[in-house]
Amino acid sequence: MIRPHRTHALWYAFILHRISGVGLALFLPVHFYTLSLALTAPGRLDEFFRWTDTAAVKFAEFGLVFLLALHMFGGLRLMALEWLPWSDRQKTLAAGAAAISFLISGLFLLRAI
Amino acid sequence: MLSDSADMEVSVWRGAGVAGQFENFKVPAQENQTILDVVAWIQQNCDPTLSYRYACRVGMCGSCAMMVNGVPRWTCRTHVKVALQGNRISIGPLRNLPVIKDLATDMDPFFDKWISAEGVHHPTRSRDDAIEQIDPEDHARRQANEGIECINCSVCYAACDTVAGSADYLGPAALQRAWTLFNDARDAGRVSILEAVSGKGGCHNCHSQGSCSQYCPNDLNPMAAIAGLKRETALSFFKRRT
Amino acid sequence: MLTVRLYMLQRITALLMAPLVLGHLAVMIYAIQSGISAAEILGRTQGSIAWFLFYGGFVVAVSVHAAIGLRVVVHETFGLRNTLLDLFTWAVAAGLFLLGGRAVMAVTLS
Amino acid sequence: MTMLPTRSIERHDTDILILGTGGAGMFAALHAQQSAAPGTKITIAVKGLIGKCGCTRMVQGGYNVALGGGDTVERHFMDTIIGGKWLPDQDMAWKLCEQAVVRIRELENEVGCFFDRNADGSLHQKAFAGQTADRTVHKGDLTGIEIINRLMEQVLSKPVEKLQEHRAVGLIPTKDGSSIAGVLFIDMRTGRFRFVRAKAVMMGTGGGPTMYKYHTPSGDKTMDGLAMALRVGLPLRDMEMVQFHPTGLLAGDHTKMTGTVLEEGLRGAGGRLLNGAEQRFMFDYDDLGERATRDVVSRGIYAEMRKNNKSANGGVYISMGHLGPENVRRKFKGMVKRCADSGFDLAAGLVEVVPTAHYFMGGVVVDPDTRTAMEGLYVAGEDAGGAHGSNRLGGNGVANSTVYGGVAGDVMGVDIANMRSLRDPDEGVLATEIDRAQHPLSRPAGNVQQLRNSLQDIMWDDVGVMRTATGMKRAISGVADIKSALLETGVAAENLAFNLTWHDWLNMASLCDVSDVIAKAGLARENSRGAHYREDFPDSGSMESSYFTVARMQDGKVDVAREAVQFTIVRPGETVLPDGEPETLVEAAQ
Ligand SMILES: Cc1cc2nc3c(=O)[nH]c(=O)nc-3n(C[C@H](O)[C@H](O)[C@H](O)COP(=O)(O)OP(=O)(O)OC[C@H]3O[C@@H](n4cnc5c(N)ncnc54)[C@H](O)[C@@H]3O)c2cc1C
Ligand code: HEM
Ligand code: SF4
Ligand code: F3S
Ligand code: FES
Repeated sequence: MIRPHRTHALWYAFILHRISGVGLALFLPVHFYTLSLALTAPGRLDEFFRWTDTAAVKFAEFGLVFLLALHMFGGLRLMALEWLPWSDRQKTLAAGAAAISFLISGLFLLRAI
Repeated sequence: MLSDSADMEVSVWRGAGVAGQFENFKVPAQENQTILDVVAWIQQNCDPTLSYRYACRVGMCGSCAMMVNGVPRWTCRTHVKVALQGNRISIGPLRNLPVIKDLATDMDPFFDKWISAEGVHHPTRSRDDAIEQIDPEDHARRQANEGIECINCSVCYAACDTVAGSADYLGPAALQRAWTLFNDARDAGRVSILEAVSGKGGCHNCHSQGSCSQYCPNDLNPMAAIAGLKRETALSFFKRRT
Repeated sequence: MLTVRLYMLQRITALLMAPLVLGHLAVMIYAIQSGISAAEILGRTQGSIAWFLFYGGFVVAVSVHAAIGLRVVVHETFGLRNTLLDLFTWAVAAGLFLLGGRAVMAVTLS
Repeated sequence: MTMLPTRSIERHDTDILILGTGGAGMFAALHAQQSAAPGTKITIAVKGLIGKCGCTRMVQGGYNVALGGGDTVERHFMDTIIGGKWLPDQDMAWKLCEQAVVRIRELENEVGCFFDRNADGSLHQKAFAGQTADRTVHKGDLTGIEIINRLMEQVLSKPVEKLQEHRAVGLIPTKDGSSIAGVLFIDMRTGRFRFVRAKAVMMGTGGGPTMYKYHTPSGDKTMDGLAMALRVGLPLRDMEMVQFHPTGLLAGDHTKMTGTVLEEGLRGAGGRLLNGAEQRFMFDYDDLGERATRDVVSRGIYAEMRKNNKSANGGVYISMGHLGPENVRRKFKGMVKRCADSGFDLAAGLVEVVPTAHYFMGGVVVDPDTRTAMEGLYVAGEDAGGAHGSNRLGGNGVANSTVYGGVAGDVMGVDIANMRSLRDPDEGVLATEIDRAQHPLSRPAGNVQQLRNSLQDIMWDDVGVMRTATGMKRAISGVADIKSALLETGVAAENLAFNLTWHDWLNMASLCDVSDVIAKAGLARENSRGAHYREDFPDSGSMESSYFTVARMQDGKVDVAREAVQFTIVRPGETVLPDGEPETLVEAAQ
């Protein structure tokens, strides 16, 4: 359960950024491993890509792209917050960052299908 | 609206140090009643050993903050109506500080960090000099004014998860004080302030969770102050290297 | 457990990655339409210094960035500190760099 | 509960011991640090947390200091003397006005306070009622927070030993009673006694008339210092002088918000006071209406209440709405928010108010160097009597505590320079004081709060805004009854750590003792001056033959004597201002 003091937009933005960051950090080694298969066993890489054609995996991939987009725009928001002159519209920006990520990954998914 | 005779169910944290549990009390509801009044009523009428802290009772001293339904608040200025969930309230000691007993916490770590953040004026003049002329509309002065009304109640400190996770983290109030001084034209400590907020527990640990600004009872914005420190330390990071 | 140095490293690498990630996403969206295959990828990337720098840069940045990021998470969640925390950070950075390096070699060198 | 042998309590030594962390305590600590020889150990002990208790923090309006622009120390001094109705100790009042100039520079330049500026960058000053110049330096209407926070940082960052949540329960003299040996404390967090010896002790526990039903001071202030001084036989002066602030918030009996100040500026800006029938009434009492001085308005409100023209909770209303709610909301942001928190709409609606006990002019007799009749004991701030006489001007309170706290620090550092060793306490007195504090622990538990409510009712009704001999005599016997009841009321002793009920009991003991003195001093003054108003003696009496009261306890009995005021600087009817000086420099003055 989310503790009461956490129930506000900026904390959600924080936790999404953290989850996406950690998620990416866990995914990345897998990604690197599969790519390096290109070096050692190209056949298995193709096998892998075929596997990724299935719907479930498509969805998971959409999730990953979403995470990446989310994390990136969230991160850019943070850096803007930290380095640009202060804006009182942090919540709007946080929501905006999530929205853009959603758009991008949505586009990715649509294209993939 | 509360009727005067209805009883509220109030659970209050009891215990010393890390051990403890919630205990339940029935407290008569009144038209005008703050959370602090509820706590005092329990001590005066139900359990004389209940420990808590307050002084000014009007939101000036910052010694009465507690967790009310899981959220940090100044209890002397929180009307029961605002906090009541159904007919229940839970009241606990402020988060992120060691508990002395029941609702009273040891605030020393909070103030130790205040001082470690160089949260103390670094004079440029003495009592023998005239008082400095300061343009109140000057940009830096206005930034300094933003955080100056902090009552060091530690509400922000209790709200921050980074404080919870990182024992060294100076926390929002101390950093906001450092930022205020940094912007004070009369302060000679700009370099030492930036130094102090750049260490292991410094401003760079803040994740902009914003709970500090969300709950500050005086509507201050420590998050913005910390962002200011990050900006200045980043700038001086490059300067020092070039 | 972030000092200004680690903070700057994390922010600079983040800034570096932003365009790289955008680029990568764009290519992927474009590429995915025709269905991905090993040959197709390798055909585009192998032997290209540009792609080597592109992905190589990303690997370097992400190793640093993610290592610092996980360092913070591990410190705040599990209370790891001092030497152990430094060791963890270096291990993550090195692991990502090695794995990533191998992948970049695989796709860009021939 | 068995009585604790004195040798089993914790003992601790220091060189300079300071009680309280208001303006007086903090400045004493800082100045002692500057004046004492290197290596001198300085300890500051306080009932609450450092800087987070006491009234200096609650100062709203500001700090009086003559900084030129036509204003002079002489003018500030004359206002103080006239405001105090010729009762102030003139040397103390002079030093207050003179040193405030240095202290304000110290506060800005060394301590780091930032006070409001004019557009040209100079300090902004305004005028409280009773001042003939724009003199009050301030930081919005939260001046005390700025002063105490900055002082707190200074003290916290210095190598001063800190004893927080240490309640002083007794001043312990030497065997011959002539000098102070140390102070007995309860470490509130553990409930254990601790005796601290020191070469010099400064008491700055801030008085605080919280024995009245309606009062403004912070909850930790319960006259402990004056009660302790009384017990060691020190003379207390002007004890009848309790200042009431006319507009305390009235939010009912069940909340601590009741009694807290709604700022003076509300009336200054044109706020109206309305009685129960929602009619203006202040012009029935004074030509200045709501803008009259604190004592006059307090009496007007009190008279109206006694005529039963009361608001719902038994006070009167303040109304600001006619000034435009938006305007009020902007100008008095903090007050509007505070009222809203307790359910009132100050900007547009009616808020109930009542006169509320605010400041205690009386205190320990000291000289202008803060020395008392007991060697080694110094008293400054609201605990010390003399500087204000019968009435304190708004803005002179915090000036007084910061000026004299600093003086005490300077003087102590020098005075102990040649002292080789600590003094030994009278172990008998120490044992008595321990017994006194432990008294309730051996009685069956009872309800201390009820007694406090009764005491507050008695003092409010009979020794309050308007007094009579009959009323005060009734109060004296009423207070005595409550004291006896208190002695029969116990506190459960199984857990003394942070036991607030025990401290409530000790608070009550102090309040009873001092209430008794207030009523007796009130009886002794058979005229009306400043804050002290006798319905049976409404006349102010001759200024030339002004006297002040001095109360002393001997063998458990309080005696009140009268002493003639020494006009050491200026005599009634005269002035120290140069010829031809205008009466007032305040433009807004009528
Ligand atoms: C609401 C309010 C508004 C005010 N506004 C103004 C204003 O605008 N201008 C002005 O000039 N004055 C104002 N005053 C008056 C002013 O605050 C006081 O005159 C002054 O601050 C007193 O300072 P002090 O150091 O003597 O006492 P305080 O600041 O009250 O400090 C007393 C200290 O002693 C401690 N203490 C008490 N008992 C014990 C004990 N037994 N053992 C150990 N420590 C103890 C307390 O905890 C506290 O730390 C105001 C007062 C109030 C209540
Ligand atoms: C694409 C551009 C990226 C940007 C702009 C970016 C930005 C950021 C920023 C600013 C932070 C600091 C957050 C904080 O202090 O709270 C951060 C943290 C983090 N990043 Fe990234 N990042 C990017 C890519 C990545 C990638 C690819 C990974 C994973 C491999 C990653 C993993 C992490 C982790 C684990 C954290 C720590 C999270 C936390 O502290 O809560 N980031 N990122
Ligand atoms: S910033 Fe706000 S919440 Fe934090 S200590 Fe100051 S007043 Fe309290
Ligand atoms: S809640 Fe904590 S993480 Fe930063 S923005 Fe406030 S200090
Ligand atoms: S009691 Fe002072 S802020 Fe609540």
